[in-house]
Amino acid sequence: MDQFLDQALTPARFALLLGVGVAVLLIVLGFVTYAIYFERKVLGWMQLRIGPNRTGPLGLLQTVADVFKLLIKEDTIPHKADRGLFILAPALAFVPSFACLAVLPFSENLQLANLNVGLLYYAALSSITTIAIVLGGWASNNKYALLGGMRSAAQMISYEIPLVMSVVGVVLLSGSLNLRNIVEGQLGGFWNWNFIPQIIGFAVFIVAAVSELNRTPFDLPEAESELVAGYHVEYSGFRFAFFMLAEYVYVFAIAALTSVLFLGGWDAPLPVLDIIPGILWFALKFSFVVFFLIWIRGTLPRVRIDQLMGLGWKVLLPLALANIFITAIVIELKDAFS
Amino acid sequence: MYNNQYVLVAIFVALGVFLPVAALTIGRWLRPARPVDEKYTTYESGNEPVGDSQVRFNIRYYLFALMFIIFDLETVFLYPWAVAYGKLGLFALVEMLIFVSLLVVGLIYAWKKKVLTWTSI
Amino acid sequence: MNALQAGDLIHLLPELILVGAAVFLTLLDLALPRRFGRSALAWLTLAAIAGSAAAVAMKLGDEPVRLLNDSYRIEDYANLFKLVFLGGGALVVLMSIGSIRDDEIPHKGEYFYLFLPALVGAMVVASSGDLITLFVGLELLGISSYVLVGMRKGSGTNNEAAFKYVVTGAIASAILLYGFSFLYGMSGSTNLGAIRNALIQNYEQYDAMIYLSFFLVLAGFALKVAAAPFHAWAPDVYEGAPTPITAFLAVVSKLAAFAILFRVIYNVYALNSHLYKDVLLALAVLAAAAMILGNALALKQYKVKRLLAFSGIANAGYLFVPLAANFSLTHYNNFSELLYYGIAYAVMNIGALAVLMAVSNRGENEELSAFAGLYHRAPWTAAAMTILLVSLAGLPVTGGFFGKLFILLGAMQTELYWLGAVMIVTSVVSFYYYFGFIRQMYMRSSGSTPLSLTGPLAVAIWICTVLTLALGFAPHIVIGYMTDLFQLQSDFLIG
Amino acid sequence: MNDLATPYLTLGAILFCVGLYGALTKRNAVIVLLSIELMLNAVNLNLVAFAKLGHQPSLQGQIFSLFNMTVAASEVAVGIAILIALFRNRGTVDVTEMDSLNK
Amino acid sequence: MLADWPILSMLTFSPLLGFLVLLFVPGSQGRAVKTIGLAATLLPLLLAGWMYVDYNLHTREVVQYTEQHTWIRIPLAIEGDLTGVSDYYLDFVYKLSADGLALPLAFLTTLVSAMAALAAWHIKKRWKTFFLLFLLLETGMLGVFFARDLFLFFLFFELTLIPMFFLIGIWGLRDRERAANKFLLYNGIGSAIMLIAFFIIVSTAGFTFSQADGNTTLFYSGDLDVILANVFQNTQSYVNQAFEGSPFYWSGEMKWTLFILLLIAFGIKLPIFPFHTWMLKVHAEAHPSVVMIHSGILLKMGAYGLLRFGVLLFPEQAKDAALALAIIGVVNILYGALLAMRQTEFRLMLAYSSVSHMGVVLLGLAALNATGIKGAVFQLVSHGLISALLFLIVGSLYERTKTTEIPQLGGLASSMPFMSGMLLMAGMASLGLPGLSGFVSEFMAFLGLFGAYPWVAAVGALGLIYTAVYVLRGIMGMTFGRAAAPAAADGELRDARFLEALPMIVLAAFILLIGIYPTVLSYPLEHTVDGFLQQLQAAAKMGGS
Repeated sequence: MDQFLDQALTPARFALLLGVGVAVLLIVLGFVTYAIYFERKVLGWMQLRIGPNRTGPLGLLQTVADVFKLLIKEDTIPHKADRGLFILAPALAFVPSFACLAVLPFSENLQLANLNVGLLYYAALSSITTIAIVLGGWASNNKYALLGGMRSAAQMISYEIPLVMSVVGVVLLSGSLNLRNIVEGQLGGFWNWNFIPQIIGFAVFIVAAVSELNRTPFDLPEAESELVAGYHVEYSGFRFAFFMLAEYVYVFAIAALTSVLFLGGWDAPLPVLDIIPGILWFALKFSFVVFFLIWIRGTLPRVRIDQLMGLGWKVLLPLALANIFITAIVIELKDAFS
Repeated sequence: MYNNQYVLVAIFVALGVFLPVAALTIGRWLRPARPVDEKYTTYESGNEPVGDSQVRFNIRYYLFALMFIIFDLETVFLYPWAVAYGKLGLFALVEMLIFVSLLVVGLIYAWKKKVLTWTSI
Repeated sequence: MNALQAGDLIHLLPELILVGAAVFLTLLDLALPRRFGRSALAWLTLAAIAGSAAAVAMKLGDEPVRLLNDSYRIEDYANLFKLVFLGGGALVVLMSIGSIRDDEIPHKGEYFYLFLPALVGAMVVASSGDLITLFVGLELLGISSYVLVGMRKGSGTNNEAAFKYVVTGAIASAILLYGFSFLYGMSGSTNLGAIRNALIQNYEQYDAMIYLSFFLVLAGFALKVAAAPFHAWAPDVYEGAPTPITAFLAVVSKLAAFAILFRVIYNVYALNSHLYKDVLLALAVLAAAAMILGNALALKQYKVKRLLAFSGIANAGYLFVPLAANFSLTHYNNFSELLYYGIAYAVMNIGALAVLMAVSNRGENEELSAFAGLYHRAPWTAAAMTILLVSLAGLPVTGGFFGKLFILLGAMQTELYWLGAVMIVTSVVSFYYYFGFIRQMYMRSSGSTPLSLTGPLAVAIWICTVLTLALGFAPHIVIGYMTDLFQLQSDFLIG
Repeated sequence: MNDLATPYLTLGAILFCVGLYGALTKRNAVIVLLSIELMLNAVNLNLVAFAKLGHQPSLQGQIFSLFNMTVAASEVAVGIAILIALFRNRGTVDVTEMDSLNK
Repeated sequence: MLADWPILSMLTFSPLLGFLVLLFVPGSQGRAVKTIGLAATLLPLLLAGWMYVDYNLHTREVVQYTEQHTWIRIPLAIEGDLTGVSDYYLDFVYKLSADGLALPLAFLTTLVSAMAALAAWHIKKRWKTFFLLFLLLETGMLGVFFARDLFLFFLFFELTLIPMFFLIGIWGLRDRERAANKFLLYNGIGSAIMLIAFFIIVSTAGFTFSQADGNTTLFYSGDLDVILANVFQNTQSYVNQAFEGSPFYWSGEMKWTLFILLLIAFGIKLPIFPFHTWMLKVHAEAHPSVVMIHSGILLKMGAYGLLRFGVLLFPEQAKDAALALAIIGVVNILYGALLAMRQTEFRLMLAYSSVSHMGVVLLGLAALNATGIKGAVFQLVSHGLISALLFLIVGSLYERTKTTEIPQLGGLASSMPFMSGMLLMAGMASLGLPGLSGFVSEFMAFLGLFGAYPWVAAVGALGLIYTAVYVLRGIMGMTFGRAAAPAAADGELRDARFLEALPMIVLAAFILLIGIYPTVLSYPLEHTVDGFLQQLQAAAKMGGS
């Protein structure tokens, strides 16, 4: 794919690229559909329930049915809402979530765009969604929605800082922002993976990532019990669906990113296991992260907002900063002794 | 060099725009439209909505936005530094330490001034 | 590529002292319980400034140090300016001590540790030989001053002034930067010397763009120094700001902008044989406009700070004259003209504002009438003010007189007779409003009680007065020292 | 200079002029600040375009634009902080009502 | 003997001795303050008198006293590249000298100052400040007459400005502040224009080269002798020779510009016709003792400057403009006299009369011959004395009657014969009665002009008739007219006390002395004016070649 991307662009090649894009889109949609199903199932098991089991075999078509329900649901836009922004917000939430998938390397051979600033690209695009959420909350002209939107904004910007800073340690180690290079720096067994030298960074990253996803225990923007769903309280039908879609696409993206940055990407945990294709290792790690996210949701209660902000600024940020310098100093020491 | 990489990125963005547009358009054909005035009122736990909801934001939000800008911009400088760190040597570390410690002073300042303590809902 | 080395930090000692002090003061202010007064911070600020000034003074006359490919230069041009900034800053701090009311400025600590970065900004500006460094310094100075102007949070006028200052400052920066972007585009470098060489080589190719960049840069700087016709913000901001900050803006900010304006104009444009005539003409026109408008608008003012703002605009015009006077066979000392008048302007303006602070009844009456009968209330202060005003008006034997004299002589030597004439005539017009103070002080009466000055304020006033007189009686010492020290080739030109 | 730069420069010029116009004429102070951002972004666009397509392409333009962003952000942050204080005292963000000075 | 001492500095700064003493006397001690102030003006009077006598003892040399020190030497550019010159300096030279022109005027200054200090006995408030400023002013005036360096001259010129501003503004009548403002603005503009001209002169003609161990050094200075040497003595100097890009050359236009600038600058002070309004206000509003100084000396500084820096530095231009100058002078005379006739306020009448009399000075200068110039100088001294005397009397009168309206002042002769007599005498001197100083000066000035422009002189002589008319009408009305004012009628008006009479007598004595024995003034002037004429001829020769 790499060589192919460096060649001159012809209509045929463009069509091929388009095909790749559509394929990814379909994969992602499929993932979302089944991630939701999976989440409900896992949560059910954790709470000693069964979870969805009626629609289709084992309830496998439950989410599909939900989607169709949303599709044919009547769409209402409140009179008091700001119509233009109200319509714009869900789309704006979705676009960056999907676009930031373009840089993720899935395996040695399966890589979409290979940008030299891949990590920066991801960080930059993912923060646009915040705007969409605030916009949705504001445009609804509803008190709950506004509160949800504002909370979401505060939370997202607060956790974006530790998120991007925790990655600096990884960048220091690999000396590149290219996600592929970052993975290549970790090849050769799990002891090379970044989560070991970067354990602080990894912890900060995971916590911040969960918060960025607005998932429990950090789901304050849409806390059903206090804000009756927060920023999307006025949304219905497919507009609502796009907020949800964006959220789950981000789950996909973050899981992939975690695998890439800290868990060695497609690298096998032991060099012996190299015979198993990289894409499978990647899928395994990816699935583990997704499961981990659901697991947290099933285990931890929602935090209070002041705890949330305090955690971000007073704990995670100093930790992330400390991590950067510890990493840098260790690198210097290593250089000095070798 | 990377030109085509960005073509791919552009395709992703285009698809990202295309999907909502297409889905919502299809939805419009499929979904019913039976407008009743009550449907279009703002939800306020079943009560008649009181006043305008686009109220002034709490000042806290602004303070956090400010903090965000400061530290987000810090990372703007951290990233290039981290990428080039291997070539820069020890003194680059010292320089970055000076830079970051100045910002940490800012963080301490905000902390002490109770900016980081959330008091609103 | 020569990267910064640890050893180079010693050259940055003056700046580092101030930064360190600012950090230390911040932490100290946070750590000290509320019941301790904050005046200790002020004295520490003063000590830091003194330390920094000593560090600068030790470097005077040394070989120029050029850090990071000439982007930061420690040479006599910069050092002399830095000394002026630090001196002015120290006087402003003196003014502030004990005269900032608790209710006026809720965060006294911040006042002082925001002041130091502003000074550092001015110093960086004077030292920079690179567009990026220059811009960062300018903004450090600017942003700190925005906050300082808006320090009185509860006062609407104060906030208004601060907001106006932010908006104009930001617009000025944007215009300036837009000009810089073209300079960069034409040369591929941000180093002033490299830009000059590139412009000389590529003149034929880009002449329109060169002129565009010149006018943008000039407009940006003119906004920063409040030269007419880009002056509209100055009176409002000066009036709304706390008085010491007004002094800071009028003196340190303005001189810092002049320091770099001089450097940029001469390094980039005026040494280009295609350009220099137009460049100097533009500067001369700007100078004349500032002198005429500033003095004309000051005539009608009865609010002292606005009046001094307009007088500051006029003074900006005077300071533009050495820039507009080209180097010629017999004229080579634009720098000492600029700096000498800069020093004189600094002391007389700070002094006048300090007196205003003393008489304004804690900021309640800042109109001319506050000076009524000052002669009866405080004869010595009135005498000091008289000297300062005489200097502002440019009458002998004061610093202001000699400052203007040198500038005029330069203008005459380069045959800018018309500009010299404008300068002299507008100076005479200025007599009217400067003597308006004198009329108030000596010829009006006010029944109120004797004026009491706080110690530091009195010290500030008298330092300014004595310096004004000293500059009048012994100008040759100062100017001779500057001329001996300053070597155009090594201390000023970049690349 | 590379002809490819022209569209970028034109866009930059348009942005700059729009920003300047907005900064000078708009009544709402927030929009004034936004307009200033627009001007600064025009500068960034110029710098980045020149860094790639200028007379002598170099990295400094990009570095310069990084500094610009930082400075622009802090400038506007301070601007809004002051605006908030002003709004608390006055209850308006209309620039045409900021005329208490010179009265 | 005197020449061994820095006598000029001593004289110039002698008033400051009193200034220093006064600083330490509490302001509440009114009597002590006044006494010290007065004493401080007597010291310079004595010195000046002594010098005057000493000068007259050996008048063969024009300049007998001179002092020179380089006060401030400012290095200009080190890196300039005028061929062969390595260093540039700007010198401020402290150079005083006295010739037959400066000395009489300096003596006049000290005399009028002392008399004015006596007249100031009546001021009601803030004596200390008054005398401090007064003494400062006297130093300034003396310095103006002695200064031989353009910058120094300017410095002293400005030094008179500020004290005068205060003196008018604090101790004047009701509209004093406007008067002070007007004074400041007009004179400020005048000195500004003068400064422009001086600057151009210094930065072109004020150079000296000096060579020491292979290095050539260029000094700029305002030293008048240096400038004269460059302009007149050295025909090959850079001032007179054009070369490409020369920063020194004086072209014809340049000379004309400078001459006109100086004419305007000093014309404002003099005052020449359209620029005279400020001085009316000052005459009408200032305290009489201040007006004595103002009318008696400050106006003379303008004429002095015009002669010294205008006519003598640019003789060619002066010659070409002589007719115009003469006409301006006549306009001054007629305008002043006509308007003086229409005044009912005595002060204003005197103010217009001053305008008229200063026209005579212009006439004398325009003649450009020995008689004319001497006449002009005579007129300066004579008018200084007369107007001082007149305002001294006005001050005393005002003290008593609280008015200076002529119709309300009738019949003074009965209640105060001495003062009326003095008034009469001053009036006679003013209208040029033979035997009094006014006659000599006007006679000489007109005689000079008749030699040059008879028709203009004839028209000007008309003005003399008008002068007689208004002086007689005014003064006769006041002294012998119908007793109109109730104040004058009730007989409470005392005649002059001793302290008032003394200065009147002294001034009158000098008026009489010059009228009867003009040699006392013309003797020292003789050689000085000869020197001037040589200078004029030298210039003419140079212009011809």
